[in-house]
Amino acid sequence: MTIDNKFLYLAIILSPLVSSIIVGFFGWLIGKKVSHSLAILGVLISTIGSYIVLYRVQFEGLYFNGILYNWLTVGSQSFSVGLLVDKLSSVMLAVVTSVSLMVHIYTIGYMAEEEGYQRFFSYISLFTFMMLMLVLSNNFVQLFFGWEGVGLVSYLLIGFYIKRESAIFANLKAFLINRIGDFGFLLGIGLILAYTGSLDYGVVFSHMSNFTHAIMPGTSWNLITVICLLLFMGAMGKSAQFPLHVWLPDSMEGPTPISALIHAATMVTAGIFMVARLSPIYNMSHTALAVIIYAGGINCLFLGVLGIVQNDIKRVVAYSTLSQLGYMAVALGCGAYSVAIFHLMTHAFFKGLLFLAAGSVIIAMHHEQDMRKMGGLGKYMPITYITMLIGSLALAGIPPFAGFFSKDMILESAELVHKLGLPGGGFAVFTVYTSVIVTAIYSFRLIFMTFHGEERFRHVDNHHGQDDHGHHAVEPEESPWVVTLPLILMAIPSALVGWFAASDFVSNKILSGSVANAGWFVTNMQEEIVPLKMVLEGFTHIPVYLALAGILIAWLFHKNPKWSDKLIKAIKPLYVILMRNYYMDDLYINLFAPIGRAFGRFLWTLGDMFLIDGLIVNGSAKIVDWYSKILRKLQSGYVNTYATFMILGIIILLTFCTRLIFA
Amino acid sequence: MTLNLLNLLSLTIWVPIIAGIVVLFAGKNDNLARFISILGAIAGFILSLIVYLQFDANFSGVQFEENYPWIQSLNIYYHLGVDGISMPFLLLNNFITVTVIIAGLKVIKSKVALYNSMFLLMTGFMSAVFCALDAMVFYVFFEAMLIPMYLIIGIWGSSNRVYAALKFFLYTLLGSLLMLVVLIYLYYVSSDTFEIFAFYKTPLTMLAQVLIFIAFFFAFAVKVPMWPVHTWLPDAHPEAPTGGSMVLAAITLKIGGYGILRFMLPIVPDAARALSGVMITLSLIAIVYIGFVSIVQKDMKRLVAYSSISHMGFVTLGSFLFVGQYLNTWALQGAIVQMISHGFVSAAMFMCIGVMYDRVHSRNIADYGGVATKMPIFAAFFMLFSMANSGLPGTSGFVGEFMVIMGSVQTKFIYAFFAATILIIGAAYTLWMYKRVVFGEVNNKHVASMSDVNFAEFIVLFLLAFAVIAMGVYPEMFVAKMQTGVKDLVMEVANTKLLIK
Amino acid sequence: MIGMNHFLILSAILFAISIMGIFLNRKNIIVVLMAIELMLLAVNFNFITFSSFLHNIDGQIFVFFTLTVAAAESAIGLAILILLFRNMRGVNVQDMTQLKE
Amino acid sequence: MLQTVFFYVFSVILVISALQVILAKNPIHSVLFLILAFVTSSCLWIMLNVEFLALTLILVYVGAVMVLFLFVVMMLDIDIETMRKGFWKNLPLALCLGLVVLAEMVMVLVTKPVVVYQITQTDNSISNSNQLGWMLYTKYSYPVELASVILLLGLVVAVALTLRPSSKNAKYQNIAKQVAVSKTGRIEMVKMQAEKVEVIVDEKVGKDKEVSV
Amino acid sequence: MNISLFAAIPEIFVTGMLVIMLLIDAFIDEKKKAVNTIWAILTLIGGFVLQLYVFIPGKVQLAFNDMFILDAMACGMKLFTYLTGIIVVLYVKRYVDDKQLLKGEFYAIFLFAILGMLVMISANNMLILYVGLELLSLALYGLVAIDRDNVRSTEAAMKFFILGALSSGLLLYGISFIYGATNGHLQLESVYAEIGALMKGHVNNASLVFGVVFVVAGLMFKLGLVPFHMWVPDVYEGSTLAVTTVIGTVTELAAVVFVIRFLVGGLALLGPQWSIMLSVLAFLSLIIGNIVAIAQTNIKRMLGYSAISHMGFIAFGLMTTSVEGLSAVIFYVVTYVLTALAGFGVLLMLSRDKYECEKIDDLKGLNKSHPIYAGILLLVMFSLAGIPPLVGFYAKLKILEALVATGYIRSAIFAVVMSLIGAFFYLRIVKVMYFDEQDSEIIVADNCILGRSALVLNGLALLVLGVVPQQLMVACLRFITG
Repeated sequence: MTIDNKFLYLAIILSPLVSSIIVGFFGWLIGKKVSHSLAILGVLISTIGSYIVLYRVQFEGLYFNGILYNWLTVGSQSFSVGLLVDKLSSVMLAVVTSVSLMVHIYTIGYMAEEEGYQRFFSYISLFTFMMLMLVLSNNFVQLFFGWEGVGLVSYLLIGFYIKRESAIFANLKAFLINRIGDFGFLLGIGLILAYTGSLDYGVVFSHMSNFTHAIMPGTSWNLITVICLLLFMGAMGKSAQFPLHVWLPDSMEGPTPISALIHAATMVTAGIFMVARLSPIYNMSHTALAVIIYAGGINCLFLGVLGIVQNDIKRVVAYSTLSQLGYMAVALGCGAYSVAIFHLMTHAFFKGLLFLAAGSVIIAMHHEQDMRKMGGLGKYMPITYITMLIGSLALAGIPPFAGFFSKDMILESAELVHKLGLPGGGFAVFTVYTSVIVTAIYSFRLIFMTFHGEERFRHVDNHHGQDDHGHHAVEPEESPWVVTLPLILMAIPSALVGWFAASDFVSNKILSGSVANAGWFVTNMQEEIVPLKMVLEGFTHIPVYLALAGILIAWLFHKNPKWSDKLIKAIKPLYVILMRNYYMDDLYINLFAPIGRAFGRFLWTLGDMFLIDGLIVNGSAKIVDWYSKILRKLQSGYVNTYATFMILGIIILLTFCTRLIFA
Repeated sequence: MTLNLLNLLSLTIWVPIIAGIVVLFAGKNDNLARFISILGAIAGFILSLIVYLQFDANFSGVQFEENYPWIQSLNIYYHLGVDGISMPFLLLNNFITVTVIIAGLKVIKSKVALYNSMFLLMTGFMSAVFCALDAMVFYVFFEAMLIPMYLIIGIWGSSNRVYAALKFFLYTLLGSLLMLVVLIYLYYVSSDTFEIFAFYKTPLTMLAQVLIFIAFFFAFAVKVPMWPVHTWLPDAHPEAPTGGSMVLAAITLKIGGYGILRFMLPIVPDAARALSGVMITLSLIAIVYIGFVSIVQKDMKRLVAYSSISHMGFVTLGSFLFVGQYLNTWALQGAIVQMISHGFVSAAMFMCIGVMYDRVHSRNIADYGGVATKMPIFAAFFMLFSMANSGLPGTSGFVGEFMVIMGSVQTKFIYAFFAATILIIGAAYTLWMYKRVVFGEVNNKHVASMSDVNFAEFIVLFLLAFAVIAMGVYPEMFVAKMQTGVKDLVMEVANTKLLIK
Repeated sequence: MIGMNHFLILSAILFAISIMGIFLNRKNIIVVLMAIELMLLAVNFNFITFSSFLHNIDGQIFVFFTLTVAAAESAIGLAILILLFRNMRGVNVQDMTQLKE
Repeated sequence: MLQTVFFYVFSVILVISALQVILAKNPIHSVLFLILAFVTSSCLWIMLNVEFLALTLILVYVGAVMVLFLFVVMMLDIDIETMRKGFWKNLPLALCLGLVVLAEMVMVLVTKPVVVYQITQTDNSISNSNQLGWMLYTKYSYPVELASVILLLGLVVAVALTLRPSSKNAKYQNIAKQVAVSKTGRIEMVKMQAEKVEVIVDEKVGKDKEVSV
Repeated sequence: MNISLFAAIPEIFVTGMLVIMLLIDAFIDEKKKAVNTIWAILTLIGGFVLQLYVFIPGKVQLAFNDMFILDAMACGMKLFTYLTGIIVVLYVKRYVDDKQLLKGEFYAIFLFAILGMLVMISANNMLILYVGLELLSLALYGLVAIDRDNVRSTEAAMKFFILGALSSGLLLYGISFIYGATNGHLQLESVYAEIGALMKGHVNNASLVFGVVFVVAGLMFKLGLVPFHMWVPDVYEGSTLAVTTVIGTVTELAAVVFVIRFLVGGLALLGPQWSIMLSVLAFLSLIIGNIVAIAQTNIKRMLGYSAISHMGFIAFGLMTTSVEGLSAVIFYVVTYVLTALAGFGVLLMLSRDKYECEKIDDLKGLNKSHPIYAGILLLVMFSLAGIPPLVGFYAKLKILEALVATGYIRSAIFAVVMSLIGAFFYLRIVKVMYFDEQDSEIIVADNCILGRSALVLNGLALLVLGVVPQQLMVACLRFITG
């Protein structure tokens, strides 16, 4: 049986949308059960479809680039909503839909008690749709549509708890920061359109080479660089690159499934995907790539460090996401786009897994997220523990887990760039290597604090209120199967996917034709990757030991809690800086926002109210009024005065006239 | 070519007007008045829809032409017709009126007949403005609109309504009176005709062009409104009743933009080219400056009013972008799309605020909070419109802005740079307001007693939401009919008509 | 020899005097009325001068009617003045400023 | 020559009396000077062979209109002092303006005199009054009719404004009624009841009175 | 000698009826004074019909030795005068009853005034113009004073009288110069011809121009242009509403024709001179009229200032001296009179007994109690402000067109800016009626169906003429071109 391809694509895209709409509008009518079944069905169809597509693309050479309908015509140019099914998009499809499916299932358990259950399902289905639009688009407009669409859903979901002040603050922040990125993104699209006359990927790529040495009119900047940087600005927003990263930690205000799906596995990687998708353009600008390296490097190391000082379980994972996104960005900057995508994929699985597991812990802890109040949970919830351990190992890059392969590739790429003396190479090497250890520290700090040691949750804490006394009499227990099943299903690829995919990604076989790795990468990475060999060789390289050292440090600190106190005291100022996120939040919240408001108030009161309205509009009215009051006095009431005025009139006219006569 | 036995345009114009007059005399019977006005509005909409469907997108020039002598002693002809540029506005106008009338059904309890009648008259007048091919017909209806609007703001407005109504009236009258002189002048220089298309062919000296341009600027910039002459809008909107704000924002402002396209650009193209820098600067000031001003507004309607100014900045920006001799097609078409879209979005925003106002009787953002918990359906609609207002792709708000920004990159990158700041600022003021109003804890008893949208409100919001999404997802539907018109306009403006003495 | 201009200038002087009279007597209504009579005299002078020097009788006819009309006018003016007197209990003309501004 | 002398003599009298009209302190003097001015003008008109109008001026104007003026001025009780307030203050300006007007007029008349280039020859054998009469009743019959209407109007208005219909307070003698008087109408017998003395002390009234006092 | 009286039949009829009315009034019982009203209406209707009967299209008829002219303008304007007169009588009828004015005399003097207007309109000779003017003026003095016991009325009458006499003096002085300078001509067409001859012979026209100054001053007094306007507000305010209605409406028709006859019929060749003067006066009138009106609280006084500003517009129209300009002027005045009539009509309806609806605040909340009257007043105000689709707009439009056509673009711009200021106070009336809450009860006293329906028709006419002004415009053009 063969399914018509176009129908298949449509089914993939539209089934989440349809289920989202039905659940969204009629959720109140059809009840929770039908709602979640529908949502899951929608995503399931997508997932199955995606795998079929992936299969056909990879093994049957399927390629589709066509239009669905004509979106807009301007002059002689027309823009259509179209689909591009190639290797890159098929891979992304598979990743997105499978994580999404897992999250859908997981949500049944996680959200069971929550208000707005149907709304939640509607949102995540909608998200899936938007993400698919983003991934499958064959042009910039549609890309932007999906781009902003996922942003919207992210906004909605971060603020899912609409009554919670911190949540609705976080979602606004997330949206606005993203908008700053999109500002650049849109301008980049504008430049592309202005120069190539099209927004279709294919056309743009083919035309772009004409502008290799073009410069921006009125400046001395290289056009392509400017375009690349503007577009990357969008990626910085979406993929939370420094300094537009501040929204991501706050986004943890959303329910945990969302953190897994949107803020770890899929949406935040859209920036990475976009750069990979546009690799032909980026390859033309070394400057842009260098900038990406620097941005990624900063993320990778400096934001990773922040993960160490966090106590909120989700925040630790969130900072780790930032750090990993930094890895991907470095890979992009090194021209190793396929590697970035590889890391994207592995990261999607293990980071999704970590979040889901964290969620499972949170359920068990009755929505307590502070790790200082956990500990020793390993024996109560073994599945969660094991899966999370797998995730952490993968994250830390311990062979043979998936993360090892992708991270190792990135390290190699960085080294390669350094070796070739390309700009940013040194920085890249320094940051990626250092952050290997950082990664291990924070991920295992999390594991130890949560699952090992003292059962701190038994301490009586009063912040739950008086009527809640003794609620901890119930032991923490393993989450229901709808929660653990996704954990297990995610743990499998987290552990294994590297084995199967590593070589294909590095040789770019899996993405060939849609992602063009930089020339130096292609020429220098020609050797065949054999996973087993790689794992074995891994133990001869430094990174693995760095990671193990990190784990060791985490363990030592775990065993000697006083060490950390001492350390904190020793580096107090640094600690404060770290705790305050390098003051980046303050920069936005306490500097930019007030300045913007003050500026607005200034313009309003001075410009609008005082100058335009006060002086000009009401001022002229007042002048007329004033004149009116003066001139009415002419009518004094004395008839003689009236007569005098007439006589004066005559005299004026006469004088006027004599001038005429004698002129 | 087109079936025009019925004088469709005349019908579209006069059916609502006559309905309005009938309603006026329906007098005391409120329900009868409501019934007739709904019928009138829907009839108008159906007629305009027929026109729209019959409209031949590939035909260059005007269609459904009607030309009868009206006032021969002044050479005024009752000359109507639509082309690609006016077509969408005609439809928009009649559509919005339907929503406004429905929105007013339950809310308006005093002077029902007068209220509905004023709106029906407005519709008819505005349709006529969009259809007029004779400058004087245009002018007559252009000004006639002031009367019902003045009454609408003044009678059903809130506390400061008198000031607002007066300001609105005089502000707009100032511009239009100057335009009147110019039209008369053009009448003479183009050998005694008020035909707008005859004006296009009249050569003028640069000085004359600049002066005419300035007069037109006052007429249309006030309506749009552009930056330094905008202050009537933030006063008129908050004071006007919901329906008034909807019509004002959705259509009346568009007449300014339409006037620019119909009069300013083709009649004095050389002046337009020469002064385009100034106009663009003013537009950008409107976008950025007003954007910032919007952020700090405490009154929801005032905020949306300011945001309208900011969005209309895109219209003027798009209209005055040139690439060499030619108007920038992208930007120009974007300007039109932006107008249509803003018509839907701003009407919807005002409707939303009106819905809340009817329940709490306050427009202050500070008096709200946590509306979503009490009115989930409403909150969803409001979210959609807020997103559209901040230009989210997939909603109509995006398309126009996108096109104008794309166009301005082609002219000068820096223009696009400033224009694109609306992405940030627009989202900031809209969503910040949304956050303060809709999200959060319910913290006062007024909000606590709010009930979700009723049927009439639902219908209105649904219609608008449909339009917003339809236009965002498939703008081609709207754009297709205007292609030829835009092309004609670009060609018209590309010609110089400089008369060198 | 006395020419036409002599008479015209004489009438102009009368006219100027009447204007001065109106201007001088800001508060005196009666004198204003008299000044107006002077003005009419100047007018009549003009007509008669022209009529006489042009040998054209029409000017005199005009004067004839002016005189007639002036008589009727005086009657009416007087009637109004009496009314005013009655209503204001003695005519202090300065009180005649109820209508102003 | 004699004409010249007469012209100047009359002119001077005319101008002086005209000035006195506006300058005299007492309005009655003004009126009298005005009459003098009219009489002098009448003399000047006779010099111009306009006998009929000269006479009419004296008859109609001096005889009727000016007497009316005089009557009004005397009837009205005029406070001369307040009337002349601001007189001296206004004088310089008034003089200036008057002189400006005069200068302008004279300048025009002197430098660009009215040119008489065509004179209608009239028959000198007919007297001025005769001529006027002819014209009035032939060519100018229409204005004559109108003048009559104006006079009628003047009459109607003057009467309407000043004539008061007999009000009830006015005491008129009605002869017929007096004559037709009857005996019974003269005396009316009125019966009255004898007064009863009652002493009622109404406390409330008393209190009220106290309060009101 | 042309002694045919055919063309003058309507006037003769009116005069006859007038005299009969005086007689009837003298002998009639106080209770039957209503006959006067009916008689007045009959007179006017008779005049109207006879006027129609007398008129021969396309032919200029002369009578009374050519001193009486019946051309298209005369006929048209007389018809309008009769019509307006009838409407005025219908409006004031009940008011006059209520106020216990001298009914018989009121209508008699009113008819005198009408007769004066008719004479002015048909005058073909400067003497007749003067006599007609005086007939009108004297009647108006009488009318203003007719509320005998009212201090304000008598004061207004006195002021009107003094200033009117002064203006007549000025006018006569001017006429005397024109008479002399044109070698003794009074007949308008011969004055015109003579001036033509003078100019051809390059004879200096100094005294002519001199005369024109005074004539213009005298004429502009009638129109009420600044600085000859001072009587207007006081008389408008001081007179009883009925009289203000007469002065504010019908007389304007005659005054404008009067000015046209004088300036265009006789002195057209001096156009360059007098149009400059007119422009100055118009300029001042627009400023003073519009600006001072803003400060007024009395509607009558405000309408007085508004009249000044409208006359400023008319002066602008006259200034162009073109056919379009003059037809615009005629159109303007006709529509203005129609508009003002409706406005005064509403005020009359709202006044009763001792109560005079004259403060702007008296109209508060009128829309709530009497939507139809409020609607009519709304139309009036927007028409006065010149907002389409009301007829006042086309009046302004035509004047502006004439201005632009003759190159007075700056004047046109000035005029529109001033009418913007003017809109302010018209809007205030609308505001009071529609936006304010009623604070005292408003009673419509008139129950006469005729008066009411006339008012409604009058109001509708503003709208209908605003939509289809073509016929009226053509008529106005024909008045000028013949």
